[in-house]
Amino acid sequence: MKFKPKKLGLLVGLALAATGSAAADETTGLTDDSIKIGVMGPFSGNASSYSKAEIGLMAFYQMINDEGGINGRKIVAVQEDTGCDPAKALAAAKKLIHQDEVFMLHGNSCSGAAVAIKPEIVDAGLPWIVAHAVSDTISVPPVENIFHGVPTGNTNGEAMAAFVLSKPDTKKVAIVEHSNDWAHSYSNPARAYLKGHGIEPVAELVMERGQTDATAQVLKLRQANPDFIIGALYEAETAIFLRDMKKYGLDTPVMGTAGTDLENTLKRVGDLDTVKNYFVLHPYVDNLDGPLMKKWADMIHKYYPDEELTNFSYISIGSGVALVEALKAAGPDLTRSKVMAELDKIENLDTGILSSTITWSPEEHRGAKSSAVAGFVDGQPTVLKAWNTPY
Amino acid sequence: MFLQLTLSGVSQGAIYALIALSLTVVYRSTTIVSFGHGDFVMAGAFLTYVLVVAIGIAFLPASLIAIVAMFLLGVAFSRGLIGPIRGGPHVGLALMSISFGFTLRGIARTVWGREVLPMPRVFDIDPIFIGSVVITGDALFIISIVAVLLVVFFTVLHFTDIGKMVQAVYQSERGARLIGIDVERFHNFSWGLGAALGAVAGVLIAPISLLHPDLGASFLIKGFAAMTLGGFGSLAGAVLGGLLLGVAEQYSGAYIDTTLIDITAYLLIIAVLLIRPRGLFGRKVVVKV
Amino acid sequence: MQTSTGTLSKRRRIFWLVPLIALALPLLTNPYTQFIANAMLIYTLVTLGFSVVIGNLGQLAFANTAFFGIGAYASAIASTNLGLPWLATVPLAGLAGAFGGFLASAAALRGIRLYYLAIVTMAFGELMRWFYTHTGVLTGGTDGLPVSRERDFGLALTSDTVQFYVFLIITCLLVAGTVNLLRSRIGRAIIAVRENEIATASLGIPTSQIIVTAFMWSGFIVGIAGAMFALHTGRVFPESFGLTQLIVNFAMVLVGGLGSVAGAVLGAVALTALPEYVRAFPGMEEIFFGVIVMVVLLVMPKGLASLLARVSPIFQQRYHRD
Amino acid sequence: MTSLLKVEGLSVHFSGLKALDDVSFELEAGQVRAVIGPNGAGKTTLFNAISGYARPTAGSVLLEDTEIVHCSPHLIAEKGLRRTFQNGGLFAALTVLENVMTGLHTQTPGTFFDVLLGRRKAVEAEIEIREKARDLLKLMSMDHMADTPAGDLSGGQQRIVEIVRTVASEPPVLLLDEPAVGLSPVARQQMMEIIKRLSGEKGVGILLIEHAVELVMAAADRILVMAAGARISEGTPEEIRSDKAVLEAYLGHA
Repeated sequence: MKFKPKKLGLLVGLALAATGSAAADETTGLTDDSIKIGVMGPFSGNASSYSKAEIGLMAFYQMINDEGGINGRKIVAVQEDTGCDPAKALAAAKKLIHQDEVFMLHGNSCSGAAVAIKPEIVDAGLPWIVAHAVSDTISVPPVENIFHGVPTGNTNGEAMAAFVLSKPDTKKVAIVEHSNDWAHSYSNPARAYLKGHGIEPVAELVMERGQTDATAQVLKLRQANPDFIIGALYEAETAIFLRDMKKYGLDTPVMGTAGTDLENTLKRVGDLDTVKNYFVLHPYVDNLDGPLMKKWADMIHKYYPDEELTNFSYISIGSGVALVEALKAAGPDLTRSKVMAELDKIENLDTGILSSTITWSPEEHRGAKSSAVAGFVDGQPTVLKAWNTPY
Repeated sequence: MFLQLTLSGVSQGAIYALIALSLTVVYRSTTIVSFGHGDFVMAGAFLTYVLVVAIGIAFLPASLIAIVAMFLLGVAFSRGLIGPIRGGPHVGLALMSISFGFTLRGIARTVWGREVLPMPRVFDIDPIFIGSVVITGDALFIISIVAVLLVVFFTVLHFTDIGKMVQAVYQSERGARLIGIDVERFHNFSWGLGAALGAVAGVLIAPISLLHPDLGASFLIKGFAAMTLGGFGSLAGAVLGGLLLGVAEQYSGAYIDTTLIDITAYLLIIAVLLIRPRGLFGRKVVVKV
Repeated sequence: MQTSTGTLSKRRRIFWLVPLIALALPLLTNPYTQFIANAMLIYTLVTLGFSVVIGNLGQLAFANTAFFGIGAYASAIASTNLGLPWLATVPLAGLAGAFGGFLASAAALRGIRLYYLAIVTMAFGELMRWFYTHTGVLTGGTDGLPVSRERDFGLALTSDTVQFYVFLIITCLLVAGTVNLLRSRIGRAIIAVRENEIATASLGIPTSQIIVTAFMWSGFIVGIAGAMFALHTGRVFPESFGLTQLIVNFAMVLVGGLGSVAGAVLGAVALTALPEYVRAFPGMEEIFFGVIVMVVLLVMPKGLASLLARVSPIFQQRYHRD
Repeated sequence: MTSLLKVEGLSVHFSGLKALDDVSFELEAGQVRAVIGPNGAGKTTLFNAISGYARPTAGSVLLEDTEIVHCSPHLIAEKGLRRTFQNGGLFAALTVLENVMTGLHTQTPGTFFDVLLGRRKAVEAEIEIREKARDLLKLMSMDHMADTPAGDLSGGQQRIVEIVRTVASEPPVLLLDEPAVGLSPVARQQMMEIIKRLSGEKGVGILLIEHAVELVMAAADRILVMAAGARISEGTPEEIRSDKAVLEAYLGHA
């Protein structure tokens, strides 16, 4: 070995001295007429259907800009791909923070990726509004600069379980899910809620991504004979599962996540009969094709004419509305601290899109604390508060 | 429950068998395993979808056009990308097919976006009930296609001159060349045929699996498993391996644990290769001294 | 190779210039580019380990991602469950990876070769991923498992720069060790096994032992790369060790140059950098990746290392007419 | 002279086929014994059975009084019995020099860790065998090809390098499987000289399969004639020439 460890040690020391960590700059990413915001999302890879959330958010920014911006500043969004992969997300976060030098971060689907980048963002200290990923560990315990702008896993899981229990005489509940962090972020809080109400699942089954047959799961469910099924499955698997339930004559109601919606599930399955007992978490004020949602749909289509709209498309916009409020309140002499302070002041904000209002405080950074449910009533997708109870 | 599991295992297995069959056609004639085949399957389905939904052609002619187009793509792939590196190591060939598949998948994602699309059904047949046991029209259709293809390939391979040609090339390319076979053209044709069969699989599968850019990837692994179980290069082995895998998945899911469905293929591969390294129907590989 | 051994090894000392120059790299980087540079070091080892098996030994074994994951999880488990400092987990990760290599070699020794081996080792990798996902008590399941970045023997491992120097030392040592191995009788025997296993045995060379050695060394260095990856991302997830990872590693080996040490470095650097350059085109990464790999395979079948081979015969790859 | 190699009743039967049936002979130091017989006579099977590549169903093989019949090929080679291959066994990607160096593998000191850590011991051993391999090539006038990839050599050169590689470790017993096949007359002559030199100067016991009759007659001390897996005759070249059984079974049809 011709390696000289001593020499190396010296150089290590020198280089360390050269790179002290720079303190977070309060006005990084700001000019007199622009705010640079980093938007991370899974634009590539097999979870790329999530990035519809970021597309919706980008459309919202463009609308704000077209309306004149905020205090004379326009939003300059820098999109970065996370591929829903922790290592790639970390690279994206570092790029946005240290190379593009954005003022703040907004967006991020995929809980795993969000959890992985959290330490980096805590260190960097810039504001981050999580606009899609649901894991509670991102914002609990609260960190000064991380805000959750969508209903989190706990809220969702509880909403799902509460809806399930709102059906009279629900005693037996079964769970079908993927083995991934996304599914667990819904199912685990739901399990906890059910347990709190004295209910242990009668069956806990797995249907992995890419499976095109649910016979084994459905037949097991038929044996367990549950009153309600909680299904944390992606779009394609949801459709396959529902189709196989129909095929084997199982008409138990199924409670799905916010990862699917009624309209598109119906389209994929093809007939109403198969989905009539399917319910989804629906964090919005109206049906996707209802009048209150139409303006948002039109907004996205104005900037992205070819975009197919799903449940995901709207999920990040609510937190965008909240951000605009905070930026306006922070005034023209913008700093990161001011924005964070203003975000903490947001209380009971009706975003006009999320069914839950947004409230942030220094003690609680999970802003949206409830979620509605949607189901088919008389063949029409309808937002529900509880079993047989319209919103 | 057992009967139903077996039946849906067979239906599911028929899909695996179809993929394994198309992989075997390529392998048998070129001794290359097509690692990008899943994406041929996906591309065939997407092409059909585009023709039906975007252009408005009826399903049957649309799928025929897509299958022919995939045949041509397979030929082009063989000529342009595999041919020049054929003499090289197997790893290079494997990576070439993977990269081509990756590109196809990337194109599908960029052009058709991030949606999970419903695919129009081939024939809208109501599920058939035999006692308490159900089978869907799609499944029946796929099973019959696999049976027909198996018979056709088997006949061609064992009773025609083409079959002799396949055998000659499989055993020694140099020898085949000496007796006047245009090996390059034969390879190109085989890749085309493999891709076209992949497209057939795609057209049949997509109504069941729904249409998304990643639809081929998981089927490819199942196809590999089926091929490995049956023994590389054996047509009947590929089909039987596929059916076995389909049934095994259902049993392990229903009787043991649903988390096992996804890894049944891997467990079977490892078990079979430990017990009988050449697969169920594979010929013994004789190492010559 | 017309020179005598003495001058050749002197000439090879020039290679130490590469890490020496790299020492100054952190002066030019920001935390993002530094992070990518660190990834390059990690993937250098991953690629090198893979290349030893599929290039030098010539076995179509795809267990590399399994070794990588085993190393990463060994490090994270030792860090979380045993409370070991990260540096102490590194040798454990290497040994765990080597054990993975031993298992993979067992398949090869049972006469499972070529595509059978490819598929059985792929199955091995996927089974490991299933294991990470479903044994939550040990592996944290889908929530991932954190790796402590507390001060480690006085090193502030949270800093990308410190990580870089630690990684650089580890990578240099392992690359040097691999070069030593490959240029020795063991390295010759590894290639001999690839070229003609039967004839190799006729020279009194224990071929099984050579195959096991190559696999275990590959597992060892890739396992250590896994520990580095665990520190690098701070948290390990099952999804990081799937088929996509495998394909990317595979491409790194071939783009760099099969069976070439310099190629492993080049392949790792090139394909770690590529996705960062195509960030400007969201969603196009798969196309870029696929097309670039295909072009390299066509135009430079021996990979980027063949460019170096034109400069100096030291870089000659041990392949004949391919 | 004591016998270096003693083969007794060696048989390889599989599923009713007697590929090799009850063959016995002895080989002494410095002796060249040729094995001849028509195709399918079991000559290569005999080689494989002796060198560990085929599993004998009966019989014994004593190498310097040690039973080697159930040893694996590499152990047999390590004990001092080495062979060449009919279809050539060079490592095409390695250079000629490196090929010869692989022949010295078992004689190179240094453990895995010595090599890994680049310890002086391993480095010096490497330099030493490199020199030794170069010297061996020089002896055969092949040193000018030392750095050529073996795959680029002509057929004749490959045969010679293979023999150099096989004898590099100075094994007492050498099995040559058709060393002259495909060689030009000049190369054939050269090959014969090499064989004679090995047996004459180095005292190597050589077992030789060869179809080239003139080479066999010129080089061999004794000849073993086989047909259908069995020995049909044995003796000096002169005896074999006049053996009727041999003429009938072999030479007559050749």
